[in-house]
Amino acid sequence: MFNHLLSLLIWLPIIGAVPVLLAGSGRPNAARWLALLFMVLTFVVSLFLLPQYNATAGGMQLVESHVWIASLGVHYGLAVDGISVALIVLTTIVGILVVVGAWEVIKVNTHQYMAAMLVLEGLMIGVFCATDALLFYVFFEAMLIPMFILIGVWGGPRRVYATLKFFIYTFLGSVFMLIALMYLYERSGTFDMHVWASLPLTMKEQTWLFFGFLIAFAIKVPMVPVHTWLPDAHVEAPTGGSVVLAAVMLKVGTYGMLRFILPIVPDAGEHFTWLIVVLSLIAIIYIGYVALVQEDMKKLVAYSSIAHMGFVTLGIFIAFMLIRHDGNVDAARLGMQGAMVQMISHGFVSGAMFTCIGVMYDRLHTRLIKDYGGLINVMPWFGFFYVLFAMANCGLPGTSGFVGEFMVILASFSANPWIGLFAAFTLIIGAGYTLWLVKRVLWGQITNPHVAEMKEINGRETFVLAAFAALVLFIGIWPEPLVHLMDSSVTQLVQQLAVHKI
Amino acid sequence: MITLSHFIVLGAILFCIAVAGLFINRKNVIVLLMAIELMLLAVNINFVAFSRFNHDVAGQVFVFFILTVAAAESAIGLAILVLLFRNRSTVNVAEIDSMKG
Amino acid sequence: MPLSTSILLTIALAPLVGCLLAGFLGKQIGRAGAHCVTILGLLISCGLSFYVLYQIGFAGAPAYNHNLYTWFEIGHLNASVGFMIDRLTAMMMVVVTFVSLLVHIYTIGYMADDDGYQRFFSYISLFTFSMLMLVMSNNFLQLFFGWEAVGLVSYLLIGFWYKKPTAIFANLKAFLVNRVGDFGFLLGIAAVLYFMGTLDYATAFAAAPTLVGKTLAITQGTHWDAATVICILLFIGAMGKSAQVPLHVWLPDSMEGPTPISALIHAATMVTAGIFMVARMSPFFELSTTALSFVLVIGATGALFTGMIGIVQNDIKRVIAYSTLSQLGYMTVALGVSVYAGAVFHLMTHAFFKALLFLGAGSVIIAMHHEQDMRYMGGLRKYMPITWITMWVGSLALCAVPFFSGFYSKDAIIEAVGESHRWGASYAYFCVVAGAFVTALYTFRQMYLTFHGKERFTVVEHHGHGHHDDHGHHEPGVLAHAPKESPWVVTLPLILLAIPSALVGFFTVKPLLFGHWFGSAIHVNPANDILGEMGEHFHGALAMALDGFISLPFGLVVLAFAITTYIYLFNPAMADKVKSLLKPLWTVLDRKYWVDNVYYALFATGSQKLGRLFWKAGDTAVVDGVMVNGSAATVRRIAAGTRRLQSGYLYHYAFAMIVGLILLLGGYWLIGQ
Amino acid sequence: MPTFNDILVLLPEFYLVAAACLLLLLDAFMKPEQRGVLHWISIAVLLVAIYLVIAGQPPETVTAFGGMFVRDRAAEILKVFSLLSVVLVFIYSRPYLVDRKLFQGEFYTVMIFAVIGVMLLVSAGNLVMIYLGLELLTLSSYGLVALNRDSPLSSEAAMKYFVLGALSSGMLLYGMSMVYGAAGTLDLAALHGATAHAGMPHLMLFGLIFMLVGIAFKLGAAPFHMWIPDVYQGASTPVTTFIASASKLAAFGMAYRLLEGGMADLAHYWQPMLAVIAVLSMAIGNLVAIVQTNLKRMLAYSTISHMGYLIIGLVNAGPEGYSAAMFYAISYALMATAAFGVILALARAGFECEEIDDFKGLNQRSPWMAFLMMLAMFSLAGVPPLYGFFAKYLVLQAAIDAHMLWLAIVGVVFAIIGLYYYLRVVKMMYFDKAEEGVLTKLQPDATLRVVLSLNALVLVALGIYWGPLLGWCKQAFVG
Repeated sequence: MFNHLLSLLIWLPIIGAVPVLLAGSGRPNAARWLALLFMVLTFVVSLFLLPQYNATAGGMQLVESHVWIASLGVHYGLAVDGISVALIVLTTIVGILVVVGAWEVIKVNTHQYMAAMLVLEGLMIGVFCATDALLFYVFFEAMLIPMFILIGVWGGPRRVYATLKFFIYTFLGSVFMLIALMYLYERSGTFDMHVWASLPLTMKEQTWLFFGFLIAFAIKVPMVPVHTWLPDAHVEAPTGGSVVLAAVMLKVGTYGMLRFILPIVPDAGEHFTWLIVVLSLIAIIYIGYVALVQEDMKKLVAYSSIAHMGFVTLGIFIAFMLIRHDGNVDAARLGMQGAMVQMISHGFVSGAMFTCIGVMYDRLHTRLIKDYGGLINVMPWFGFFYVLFAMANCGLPGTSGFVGEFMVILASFSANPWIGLFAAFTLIIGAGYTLWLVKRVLWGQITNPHVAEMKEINGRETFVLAAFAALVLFIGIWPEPLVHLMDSSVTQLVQQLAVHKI
Repeated sequence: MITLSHFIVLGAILFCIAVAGLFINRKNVIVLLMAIELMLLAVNINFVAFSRFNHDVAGQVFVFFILTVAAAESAIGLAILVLLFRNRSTVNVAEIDSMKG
Repeated sequence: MPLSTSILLTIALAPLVGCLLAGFLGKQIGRAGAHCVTILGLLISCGLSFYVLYQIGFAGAPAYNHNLYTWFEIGHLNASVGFMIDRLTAMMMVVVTFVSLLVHIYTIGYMADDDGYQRFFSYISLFTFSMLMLVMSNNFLQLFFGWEAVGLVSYLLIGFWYKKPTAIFANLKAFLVNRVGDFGFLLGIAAVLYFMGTLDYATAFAAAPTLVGKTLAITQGTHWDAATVICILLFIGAMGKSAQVPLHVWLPDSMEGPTPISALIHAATMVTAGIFMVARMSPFFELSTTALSFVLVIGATGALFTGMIGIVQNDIKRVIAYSTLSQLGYMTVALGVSVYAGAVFHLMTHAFFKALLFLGAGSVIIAMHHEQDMRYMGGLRKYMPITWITMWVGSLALCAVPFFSGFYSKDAIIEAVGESHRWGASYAYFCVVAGAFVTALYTFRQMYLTFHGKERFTVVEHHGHGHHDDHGHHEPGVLAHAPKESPWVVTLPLILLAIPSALVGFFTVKPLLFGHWFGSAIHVNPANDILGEMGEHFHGALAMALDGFISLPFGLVVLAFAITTYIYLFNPAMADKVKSLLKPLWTVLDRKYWVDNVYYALFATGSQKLGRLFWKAGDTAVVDGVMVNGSAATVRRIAAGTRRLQSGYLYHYAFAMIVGLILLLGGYWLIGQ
Repeated sequence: MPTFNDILVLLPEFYLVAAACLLLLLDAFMKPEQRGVLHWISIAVLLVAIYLVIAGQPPETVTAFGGMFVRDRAAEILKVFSLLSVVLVFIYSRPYLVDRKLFQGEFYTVMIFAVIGVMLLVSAGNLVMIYLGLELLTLSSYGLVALNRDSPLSSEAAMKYFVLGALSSGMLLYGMSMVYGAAGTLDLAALHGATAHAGMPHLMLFGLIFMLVGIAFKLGAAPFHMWIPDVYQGASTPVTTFIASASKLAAFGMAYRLLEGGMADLAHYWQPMLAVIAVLSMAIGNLVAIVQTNLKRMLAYSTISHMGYLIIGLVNAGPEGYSAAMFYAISYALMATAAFGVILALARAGFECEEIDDFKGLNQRSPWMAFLMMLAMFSLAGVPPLYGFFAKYLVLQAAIDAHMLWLAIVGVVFAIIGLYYYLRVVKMMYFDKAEEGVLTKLQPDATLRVVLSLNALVLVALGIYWGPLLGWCKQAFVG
């Protein structure tokens, strides 16, 4: 089993989707339980990764490689490093919580919803395992289909606009990556990303490739100014869709940067670090301001996701500055590690925030902030979780939201105090939009009579929120296991940055 | 002295007339069928001329095939024309535009 | 005997356990259960803290500095959670746990009728835990954790009565203003890491001298002294937490929270975290006189000008709140002249007497059925004698009347400022001396308005059943029952706080200020050692008090006493006359120098406007409108145009083919060229 | 002299001609209610033909009748898939034809004649054969388009197809005549050697251009695409399916024979021309498809754009490119049969199910059909892991291989625009509610459902594992 652990992880949920679909629309409960079963199985299998993966040794492990398309030299190549393992476990955890979260909420075509979730999960895991660029691309793109369906079928009133925007936007980015992949294939005759990492490329080539990759991943992350699909997609998506989108799918973008931009075009990366840094800072500050004035809770959290992902991109690229200009390896590792932790943490925090909004939406069927107020009066336990996640969202120490931001700010300051200064601005603006939201939703007198009728969260919802809370607190209080898991991989990435390819 | 060029020019002129007939004619579909025949004849002249000047008989054989196919083509064309007239009660090219865009 | 880790862990975690039990099992264990578990936790914590103080301070145990566990480890950077217990910490631990314990007990009475009883206990225990983590930390990371955690609890507690619009406004404001400070603080930590490569106190302090001469490139050609940058950034954090001008605006508003937490958090402990932190960082601050001057000026400004606002306040808690701002200014001034021990000393005495004043005010508020406006009080001394007496003790300590604890700490600060030659010291000296007068003015005014003079309230029996938490809904000045002395759970803490408020200064001034009791915990450059100079003519606490009677500050206190006594006891109409006479000044003070208004317009409204501009102009108009939907619309327009080529006419189709042919022929011709 | 061997080489074709004639006879003697038998016999005939093609495959390229006929790997593959697609067309169209009283013998026989035309065309070794194969195919197609005699749209479409088709054959012939004049031979293999040092290079190139027009017309590439939308819409859906599948394979075969077989040495002339045609096709196809409301018409424009991509493969002018283009042609044939198959499965008497709006809420009515259609749409759009993506991928790779990065970029840009209209169909099926009054019953034909399911699932299967197919395509051209 351990020889094909990764294949199992990818295909188990995808194949699991078949019986779930077969359950049909007439037997929603069967579909739910089956979906849960497969999600839990996948999660259990993913837990085997932790002992199987040797975090101290680092590097790509659990390698699987079979010839896929012989005539092109394309392989079905899978392997994981610490970063992948962390992201895979994040994915499988979120998978379970999403299924539980959707339990009674999705009433129409439950089987299709659950099946789409399972397929999506398998594809996302695939992205995190692929070592062959074409395979990566296939998973990367294929993810769009189930997500398109999820948002479109179970989404809100403007779902058509949102889904088309989401799909076309993302597709737009990825096709340019495809061109870049093809170019690299022409140059190297292989799709093996490992080989590409040592492929010498001229600056001109690197620049073009850099932008090819950047546009794909920047849209996925999303970075300013190609971020506008995200708020729309989130607003219209069903809760589960939003959770997966925010928790895992966005990470695919930054993960792609790690796997493609960093090792393959490091010199262009260095040259354009300023661009990414500026865009990241714009994401942190500009988007923070935009989030502040949102009237729709989901939009607000969506914008805050963009801002938080800004930290990830900042952390990744600040490493270039630190390594190439200052030779400050430790700080570079700190920044990179911060970005990684932020990825995982944001997965949990944003997932939890969207779950919270889903809980409210299920009761009141509105996402507008002004319709709420004084929720704590009727839902104190919900309020507890909400405040906890809000605090995590604004990076309170002791929650996971803090760890990554802290590391990235520290590293940024080491690169350039001004970058650190602007990045740290999130402390203020992040708290501003998050807590203002909390104030308007949770605190105060009940003004809307319907709010007074809202029921406290039930056991199922409590389970989901408590699970998120436990993870958020665990990473916040003791990030070392997570950091250790990814440390050697991060170190290798950082070392690769130092290699000039021209 | 009649040279190859003369034949080719003749072929070209006939071809142009045929093509012009196809897109300038806005009246009757029958004229289109005639234009098509003319076009094939232009081609035939080319083939025969080249065959003669290349001392190769294949071109002339081709002409026979073309003539045969042209006959079949005309038959089908006329059949379609009849069908069209039955359905639309017109053979006016300018009125056949129910599908567009 | 060296300290054991388990004791320290118990000290920190006992309140946390109490918090979790009261918080999560509040329904199950009930009200009594909630206060029992939390108080028990605090008792353990407080008792052990005293033990630790004894061990460290008097039994000669070595300072403790160990990591508990690794938070993360990246390369050479090890971020851990651990404890560093030296005399400074030990003293802080005692102050924190002691005041917290008393506040816990007091809460039993104060919150007796509140629905959120268990929740409240849970919060204050959580606060104690957070504060202990802050003071016991041995590294910057954990410091920041505690720093933000106390901010969180403060946020929760200010908004404890979440139905009150003012409360939830105040807690948001408090958190955000604190975040501005934390913003600087975090950058300060980043700077420490950048220059020192470590987050560990001991290592960083040991390496502090290496900072000399290092600079940070701010722009091309501008280089700032590293130590100055670090210190000012760290101090910005302190400005937020310790409510220094101009980040002081949150503290008065925080009075929206229940009174016990005003005493505990917003007077005795949390707000002094900044002072503690600067004292802790003394090895850094000693490297930069620029930073210290900055500290000095900020502190002095706060000491005088925020105190002045207190004079015109009518809310009993707000008077004390402004007084807190002013006293925090004093502490900061002390830091600014390198008298860290003085600052910490004042921190301690202030913790006692200010907690006492707040709790006393709370006692009054209970008696007045949650009426906080002093204009509807008066003559309460006969109803609640214990409160009255203990509050006088606190007031005298606050006014630095000799022999009271506040005298020793405050007088030392004033004297030290007088001695200092640091840039800004003379301004500071003026502020602190004038501040003494102002302090006395608002303190006596408050005492007179509350306890003395005519009763300005009426008692209407059987006035329905006044409910406990509908504050502010009843008619002002009309009470359902006559005020009466509070129960023992309230008065006991008052008494227990009155004792140290009166006495602790007398007994500890010698070791703390002049006896180098803090040892290596506080580092002062020999060149800056004002306390050392002062110590040369220190002849014991008694002599110091006697000298105090003939000092300028005490003279001002007496003057203030005379003025207020005359106005409020003998000629109440005079107050209004003075008010109209000094109308412009009064307006300035009443409006709090318009700082709040400016901030609100600039940051709250301004941010929203900016956000809306970004959203509508940036995201909606440019990105979505022009780039996304615009390109979609363009494509659609082109498509609609192209569609028209497909006219449906055969001859057009044929023509298109001819055009295509000609195009290709033309292309060939081009290639031929 | 022709030998028995020559006949063996042409065995599948001869067999099909004989079978078609027999079918014609059979039909004449058959009662209308026994037509079902004819249907199955036709399918059997084609399956046997497929078997003959595969079983009789010579180990290497052979020619017959003095080089008139070439039987090589490429031809074999194209023939197999053309025959296969006709089988699919037969299976899909039966209920449709029955509903419309078009279930007649001539549909089957004419279709088989058309596919014989395809087979001759893709195996042509001589310009004459090209012309004859092409004419056999197109003349049959004209008839098929007009199959529904009572439909004004069908006859209009047939007329347009006929006139334009004749024009394009005329141009092709005119081009052939010039090439013949310049090179003095009609044999493609001989041409191959003669083009480079032809006596009259201008004449040669003139001929080339006219022939390109013929090729582009057959493919349906812009600006010679005008017939496609009208014919797709006007023809009855089974015929459209045929034109979109087998006919495109034939067009590719013809292009390959003419360009690689005869004109390879002039590649640097026709490459840029084809590139322009490709760009125009992708642009016009993808753009105009966006504003369509009729699904068949939309698919017609989609065909135009797909032919643009296919031409990108041809532009490469090397084995890499030809194999990519062939792979693309096969993928397109399979996707088109799947997409039209769903339309056929949903259509009923009086309901063509060809408006995009007819697909509203299909997921509610028939989730499986919606799913199959979704696969077809995503495959057409080129979203991995479906077959269509890899086809696109290969042609774009071929463009980069030919140092035409710009062409690849243009290709992907138009792929993005194209995505929109495919998504719109998915959106209709999944996101919208069915309109009142839309019939909800499916065609009950089980064979249709099973085969259609297989057809659509093959798009997934070939998406996941397409190595062998690509291998065959490559082998066909590497030689």
